[in-house]
Amino acid sequence: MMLPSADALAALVPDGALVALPPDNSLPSVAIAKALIRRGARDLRLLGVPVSGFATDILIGAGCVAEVETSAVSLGEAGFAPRFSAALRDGRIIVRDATCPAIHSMLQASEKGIPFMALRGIIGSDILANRPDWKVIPNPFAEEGMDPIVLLPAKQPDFAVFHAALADSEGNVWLGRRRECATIAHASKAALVTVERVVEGNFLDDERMASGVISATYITATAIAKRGARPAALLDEYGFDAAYVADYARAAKTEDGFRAWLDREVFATAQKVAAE
Amino acid sequence: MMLPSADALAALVPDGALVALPPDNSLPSVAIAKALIRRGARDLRLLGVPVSGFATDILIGAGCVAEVETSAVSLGEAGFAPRFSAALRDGRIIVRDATCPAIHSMLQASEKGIPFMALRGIIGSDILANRPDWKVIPNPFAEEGMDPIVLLPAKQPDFAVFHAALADSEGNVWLGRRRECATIAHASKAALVTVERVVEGNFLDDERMASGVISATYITATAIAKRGARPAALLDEYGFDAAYVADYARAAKTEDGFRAWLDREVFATAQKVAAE
Amino acid sequence: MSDIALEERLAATLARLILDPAAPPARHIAVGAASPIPAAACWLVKLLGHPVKLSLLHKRSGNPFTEGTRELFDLTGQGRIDLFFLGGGQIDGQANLNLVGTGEWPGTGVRFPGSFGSAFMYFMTPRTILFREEHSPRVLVEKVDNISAPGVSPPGVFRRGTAQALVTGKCVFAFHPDRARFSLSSLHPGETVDSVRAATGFDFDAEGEIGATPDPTAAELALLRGQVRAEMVETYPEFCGRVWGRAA
Amino acid sequence: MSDIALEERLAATLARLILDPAAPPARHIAVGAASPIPAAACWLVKLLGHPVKLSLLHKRSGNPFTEGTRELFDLTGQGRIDLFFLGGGQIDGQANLNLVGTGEWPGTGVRFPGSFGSAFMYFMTPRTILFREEHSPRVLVEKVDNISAPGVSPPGVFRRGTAQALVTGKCVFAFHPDRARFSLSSLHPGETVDSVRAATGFDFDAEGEIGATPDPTAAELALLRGQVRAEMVETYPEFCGRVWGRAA
Repeated sequence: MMLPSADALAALVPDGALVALPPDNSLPSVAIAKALIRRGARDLRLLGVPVSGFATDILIGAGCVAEVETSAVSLGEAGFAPRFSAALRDGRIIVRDATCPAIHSMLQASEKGIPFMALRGIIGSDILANRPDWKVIPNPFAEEGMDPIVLLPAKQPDFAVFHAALADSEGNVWLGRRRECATIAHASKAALVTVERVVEGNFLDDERMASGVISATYITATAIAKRGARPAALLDEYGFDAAYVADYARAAKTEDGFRAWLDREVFATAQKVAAE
Repeated sequence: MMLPSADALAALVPDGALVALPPDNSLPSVAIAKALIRRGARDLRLLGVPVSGFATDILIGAGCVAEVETSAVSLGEAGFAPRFSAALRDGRIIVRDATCPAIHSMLQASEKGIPFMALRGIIGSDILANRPDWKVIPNPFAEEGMDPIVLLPAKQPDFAVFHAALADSEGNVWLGRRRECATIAHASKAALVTVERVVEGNFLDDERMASGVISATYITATAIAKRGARPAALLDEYGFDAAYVADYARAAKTEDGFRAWLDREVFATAQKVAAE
Repeated sequence: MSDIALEERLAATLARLILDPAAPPARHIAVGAASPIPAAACWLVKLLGHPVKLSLLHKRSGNPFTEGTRELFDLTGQGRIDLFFLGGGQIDGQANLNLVGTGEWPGTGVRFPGSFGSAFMYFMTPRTILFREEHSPRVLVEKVDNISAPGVSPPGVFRRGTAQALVTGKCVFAFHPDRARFSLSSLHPGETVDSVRAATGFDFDAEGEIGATPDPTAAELALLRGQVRAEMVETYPEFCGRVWGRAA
Repeated sequence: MSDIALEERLAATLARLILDPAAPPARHIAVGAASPIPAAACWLVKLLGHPVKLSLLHKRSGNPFTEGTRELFDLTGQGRIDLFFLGGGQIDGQANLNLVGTGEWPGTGVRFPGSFGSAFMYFMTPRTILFREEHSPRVLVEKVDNISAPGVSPPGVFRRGTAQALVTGKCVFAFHPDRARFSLSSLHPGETVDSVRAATGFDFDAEGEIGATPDPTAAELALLRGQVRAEMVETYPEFCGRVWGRAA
């Protein structure tokens, strides 16, 4: 389903939904994050796959988020995520820490329709101590009572939200090597995807394109959002906008600074578009 | 490592090795199978991923195989696999039946470095009854004692053997959408790959190619074998050669017919090449 | 309009089962290799205008899967495949399927190709339509020699569905998982309850008057011979040639 | 040759640890985000002519992974990654790492970004080199407030390796998993055992004469300032500018 804008996609996400987001190095749809802020989404539960970045910080700052499950929240070179840190300090969000491969495995379990997947490591960490939903069992293939191993339950997000380079006439989207977004889409009940542009044809008919495609089977709705990943990079199309993130990091140190940033970068943009 | 021929690749496979092969619809290296016959390989254990076809039948017929683990052995439209059926009837091979997603899961467990992966279904089948290496446990995330589920042990082949369209200067291979070969390569100790041709450059620098690449990290050795998948199809490069398989199916109905076919299609070809 | 070919009747019969309003919806159907009649049924449903997504596993161009064959099983695990077709070298009265072989495991009598994904698909698809054109005591047996995939499972075993029906060259059976038995639904032309009993190795229910399997409608036949054939000829050239002739 | 920058000394020190003949071989090394000094050390090893494969996770062009970030963890699970680098907001005397935060879980004092893959990588890599330039009682603590990844594991817990060493701005420690303690290996210029003790929150062993951390050789410095810099400038422009200046 092709919709007219990222805002139309954001309108499909009810308050309280579990929304999976890739981080700044893997095609986040910052366009949808901004649209969720404009629509005043509340009580979202965000899943960072496997970590969280810019989009998560602005959603938290705007009061859209009740809970974050992730392996880290960071603005990369621009430092700690200021609105995440403030919300955690003030007790306004629940943070459920994981470790990167655990998040991948919980989604892969959902992708495969199995109730759990095992993962090595983790034992003896406080991550495990604070995850009552994770279990340790003796490896059934080892000798009796030996070899404890962590089992992670399948996690099925309500929405996969990401940005791709292209969509085709059939509703397939293409995002090249960033195939972890495919796993998110496979694992989720619905997938909302912004793209730079729509092209004629069917990517699946082209062997050069097919391997980088997420087929329309998994894609609930798509909208064009030019530079929809910005400030994150998009493959070889545009680079990471370090200056934009650094400017954000400075502004979002304070609540007032963040509000001013939101007015300028999230709300004013939409008004400008609406006025055109 | 670039080697001069499929025969040079086959020379790397010791007798008794566990060799994983994709089926006729997913880029088998029939060139390497023929080379294994020429080198007189013995006691190979073949894993069909997830089923077995032409290459498996000729290897069995030539006496190279001690054991086959697979979810089916078939020549597709050309019917049952004649040399497989004869060897099974005569008790010359051990057949370990599985079901398609179980083979994928055992390889994915190896790919992820976990000792097992769960799979739904299978319970109540004689496949399970004949697989003492598969276990049924109560799902630890369900209520006590409820919800039995099958656990499959990780399987690590000694060799992944398949055919790809292209290799590049860096040793990466490209095979488009047939990504199950990537899982075989990831799961295996070594990967031997025939390709149609080698091109300059690095596929990983090209977003259009990267998603269909198996990186050199996983590729032990590569050789050019023109039409190395034949009679199987290769992506959009050449189609399935139904006449060749039908001719084989007729010839291989008898041991004598098969021997004559081998002389003509496996041994004579090499002599011709050597004489050139 | 020429005579109705058995293949056409079977395709139209499968199409009606796919559209059965009493069954869970079939929004996404997968069709395995070497299944031209089920594939024709699916195309017929689609070309009749019903909104259905088809994943035809051996369609060479436009193969929908980018994770290889694994993706079909993952899709099914996710609950995205609503309907699948299965057959079997032997099918018994409890809808157990044997795709492995006769005699001792692993098929020391007649070896069939193998189980493929049946031991998973039969559990994880809300609906399975069993299809086997050969209707004989050799195929439809009292008890399969080896179970590739069981027709019913004990309580507590996760299972989304089982057989909806069994379609053969002679009749249509409905399957009743509550009592693990087939009942005769309809007879193809020329068959009677007795002729079916004589050709069937398992016992089945046949209550009341058993109707005739309806003929394909003129519209269905036109679609089968026109657009369906056109869609299928690339994947199943031999089948299309045999049933509908070489000419377009 | 100008003065040796601390970053250059640290890179050369890490390179020597990578090449330690007593440690398991480092054929394939992965380097995480925001780790320019470990990355420089790896390039130095490679450009010195040692056969090593590098997976630099945040290299934008030629990213080696086609399964996204999952592939690093799968590769490591397969046993194909021999060496990884980890740091931590807190590191304690048993080589436990805290990347989560101080105070109560999940970091109610100072919150750090989070554990990333440390709780997996630290177990599954045969060798980990711990690196943290800041050497202070705030970072090197007696006991971490929260354990992102433990330095040692009880017998029976599957673990391929743990810390080989901890490199800081003041010294090099070796880690001894058998007794879960660090020992002082070498002192950077200007440091003494006492100055290191004063700056370290955990107790450590310091037996016999502790040598000086060797200076980078002239060949190493030339490589760092030339080819290493050239390889790194795309991924770490700010770091390269700061340490080696903007000009080529």
